[in-house]
Amino acid sequence: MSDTPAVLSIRELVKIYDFIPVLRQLDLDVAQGDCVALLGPNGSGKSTLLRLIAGLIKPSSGTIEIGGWQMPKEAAAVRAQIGMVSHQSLLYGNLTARENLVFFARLYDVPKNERDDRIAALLEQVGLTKRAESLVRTFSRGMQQRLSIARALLHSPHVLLFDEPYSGLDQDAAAMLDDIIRHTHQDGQTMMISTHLLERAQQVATRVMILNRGRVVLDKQAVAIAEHQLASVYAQAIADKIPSDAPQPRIETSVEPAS
Amino acid sequence: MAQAKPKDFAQAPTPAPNLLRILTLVTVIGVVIALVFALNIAGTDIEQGEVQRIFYVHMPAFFGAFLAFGATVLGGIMYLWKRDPKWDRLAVAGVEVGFAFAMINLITGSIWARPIWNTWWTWDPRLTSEAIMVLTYAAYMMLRAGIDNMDTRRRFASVYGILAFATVLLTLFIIRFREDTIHPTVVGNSPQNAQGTFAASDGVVTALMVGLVIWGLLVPVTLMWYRIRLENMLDWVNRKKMEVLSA
Amino acid sequence: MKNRQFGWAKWLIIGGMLLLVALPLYAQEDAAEGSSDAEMSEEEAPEIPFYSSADGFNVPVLTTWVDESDDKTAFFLNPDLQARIVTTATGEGDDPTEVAAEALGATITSEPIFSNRVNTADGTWEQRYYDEGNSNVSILSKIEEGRRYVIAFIEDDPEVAVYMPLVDRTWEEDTTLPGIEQAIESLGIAAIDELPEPTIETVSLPSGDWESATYDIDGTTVTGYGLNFGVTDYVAIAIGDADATQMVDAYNYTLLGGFFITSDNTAYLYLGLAVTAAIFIVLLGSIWLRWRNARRDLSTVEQLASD
Amino acid sequence: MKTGFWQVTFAILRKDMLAEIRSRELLSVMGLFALLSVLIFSFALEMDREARETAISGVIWVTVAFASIIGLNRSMSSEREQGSFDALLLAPVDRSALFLGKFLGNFVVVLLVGLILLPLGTLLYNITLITPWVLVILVLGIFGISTTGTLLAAMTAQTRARDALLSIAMLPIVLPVLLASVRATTSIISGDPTDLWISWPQILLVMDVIYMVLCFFTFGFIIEE
Repeated sequence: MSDTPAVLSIRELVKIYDFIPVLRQLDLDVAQGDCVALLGPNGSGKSTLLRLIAGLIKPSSGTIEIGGWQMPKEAAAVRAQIGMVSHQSLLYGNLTARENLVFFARLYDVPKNERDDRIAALLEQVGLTKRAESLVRTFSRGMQQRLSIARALLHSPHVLLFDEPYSGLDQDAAAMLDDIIRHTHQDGQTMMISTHLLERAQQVATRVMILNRGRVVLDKQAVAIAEHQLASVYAQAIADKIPSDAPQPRIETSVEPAS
Repeated sequence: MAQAKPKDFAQAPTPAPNLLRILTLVTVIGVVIALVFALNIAGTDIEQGEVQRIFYVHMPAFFGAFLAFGATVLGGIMYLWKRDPKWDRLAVAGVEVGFAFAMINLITGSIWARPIWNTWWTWDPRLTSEAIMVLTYAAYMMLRAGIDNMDTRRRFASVYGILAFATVLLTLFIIRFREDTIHPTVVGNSPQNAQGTFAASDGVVTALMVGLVIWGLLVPVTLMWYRIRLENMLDWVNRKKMEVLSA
Repeated sequence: MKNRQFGWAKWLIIGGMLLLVALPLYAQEDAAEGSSDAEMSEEEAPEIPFYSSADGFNVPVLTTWVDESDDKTAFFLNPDLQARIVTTATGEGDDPTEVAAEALGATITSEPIFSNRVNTADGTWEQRYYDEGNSNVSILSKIEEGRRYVIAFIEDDPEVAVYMPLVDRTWEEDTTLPGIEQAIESLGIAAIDELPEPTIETVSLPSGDWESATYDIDGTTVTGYGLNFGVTDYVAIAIGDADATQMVDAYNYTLLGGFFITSDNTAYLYLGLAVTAAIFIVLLGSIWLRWRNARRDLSTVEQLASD
Repeated sequence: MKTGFWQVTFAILRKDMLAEIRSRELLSVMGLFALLSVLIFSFALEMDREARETAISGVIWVTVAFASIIGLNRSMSSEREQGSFDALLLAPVDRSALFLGKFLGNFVVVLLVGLILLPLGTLLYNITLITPWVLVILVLGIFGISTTGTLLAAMTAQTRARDALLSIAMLPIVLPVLLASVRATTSIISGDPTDLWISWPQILLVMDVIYMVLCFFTFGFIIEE
């Protein structure tokens, strides 16, 4: 992995939903400038991991540290370091693109004097300058998704999270999105992308991580996987049995009497 | 198969502890004593006749409901604070037991009203607010049933259980808001227009106190204990199911 | 910083809820303090002892009279005043006069000197008045729930004649004088327009504040007592010199102080208890049923797990 | 690190108002409902003046309560539709500031509906409803309805039978507020002396404070996952 210090580090992360462990004792370090592609079948815990990092859900145990701030103790501070793009646009259809961005700039406390410049720059970056004054509900999926990226970048987050960003996009829109993601990454943005699309993942990612049943089953630099091997690596990784010596979640047992 | 028990897992069901067995026995004896006091020892009300004895169940039942719904508030607050599901089990037990007591209160009141007020039901403020109270807790149970995620269900139920107590307080205070009620008061003075007030003589007070301790305290506590055990059992079964499914 | 904030928030919630729970106690104390002096003195009034008949009616016990009641009939007599008051119940079709005569141990042979029906707050009463020479009899009866309830008063003093009629209130004024005059005319003592000017006083009796009017009719003293009771006036007419206030009070105390009928409503009591039991059984049954099903599920799951 | 409390509150209020001015989605639906409701009541209850006087406050408040349920459902589900509520939760803001922002938005809209209702009632029922004290009661009552309403709408929006459940869950809990409001309004429009009804606005004020405190602090528990 990279030598630069970790901007995101996760220790012994466990998330249990209705008695089902979704994430089991996950450890992870993401270095500054990394672009992690998070792969795995449905229910492997990709989405849960991203939502945990974003602070949308609380971990059952374990810690998440971003830019020196700890989750869940300093949740608000951590949230300020995170930008998230999800498969939903997270935008208000009845507002224009600019109004949406102004609203979120207020929420994230972007200084007033920088606000207009930042919004203009971001609209330019995602190619929506011309549509800045149109209502978001008139936008296509692709445009909404691009605006979503602008929204997530508003407050210059340490880490940018993409949760299935390509879902519902056609080829052209996905390629356009890819461009933006690549450019953003080249500007030095640390990011994590969860997706089903292996080729796209390999194109943008510097690091590939495969999750299965709440565990990391593969974690490699993208360059270490030859161009056409990812599919077979992926198939092998999720087919493998969970190693029997894998660490078990260790959580305190509550001591209350049964009745 | 088994993961270690994380904090929100249920406890394996245990046989009833001795304290519960004793409490059950005491409660059963207590119910018999309460009935003897209500039916034999207390004097017959000269004006209302035998039906007045229903009051020794009717009024303590409200206190039982009050206690149980109070437990729901406590359980709700503690669950939101500690996030330990045992508090939520207390809350749900409180609602179910309190609901039963509120129904008893409502129905015995209605049965009493038939010979005394000559009607099964009247839209008296206190009766109306009590009926709304019962409906609120029915809504609580519907809300619980409407949420699949256990954690969400517990959180929402806790918040709603706290809010719902407003209707209990309303029922208690309605006489002060709406003085046109015909419902008699026992503590303090009945409103001028109250119908069916009776003089509390010695036997009446004793029977009432016995009734309050037994119907208003012993019976709800015992029932809630059983209900908590059941909820724990249900959580445990659920956990086992999930473990098998996710194994 | 997130945590600290939720810390004090929780304390605020708990403090608030505690305050809320304490409210009922406060409110009830407040209600007790709020009771006015009048109500307080009313509460301190001695409790009325009641005679309660097996036939479902209740009358206040006349404590200064001799009580010879049995379990079906209330019977009070006063040897000094030579008066008896009886309350009893009988079949709907029985003749009230015969019932009263039997209960009083008197013979009533004459025709009533006056009889009519009066609507009072608690139903329609039939009243009959007899003059049996030395004895003067007032009989009230009403039918309720298939039984005839009879209240009778007899006075055997040859010096006086006392009748206790009820009069429908047809006038607006507060005074009971028109009722007294109407009663005097009805009983055939004198016509209203022939009555002389009365001396009017107010008499305080345990049964209430009565207005008394004393007439001198052809040398005989006739005293009328009247009490305004909403739609009815309670009236007593005493002919002769003796003081009739005690009798007036005793008889009307029986009427006003609480002659009432409590029908047998034991069935409702049992219904209430049955419903209570049913609700508990439903609750316990559902707990038990769910417990049993959970047990069953558990064993199935455990079997699955071990396979 | 956290964004200022009031900045968030007013940002949300501004956003909601802006969206409402754009679409007039809430006001048109709620306003139309209010109009229909008042009309239907006046047709259904053919009344003389005296009966109207006692009925009008009930009609107004029932209409306000149901209109606010419609509005609250709409306002919360619009937050959920595009996952935009997640966007609010992602921001480094106080949960209670989110509540206050959403509450203020709902409050303003329902209050507007109430303000439309007053002249409407005055017109259709021929009773003067526009007096300073009725306005005070309107503000206090709608405040109480909106606090619990916002909280419960956020709650039921996450359940299966959301629309139906909101009315079932909300109506009994706002009943004390409705009761006090109806009584106060009836007293005021029938011209009773002030000391006969002045306790109602006081009771309303106390209930508003209690509801506000409860909802303010429990909202965080409703929206976290």
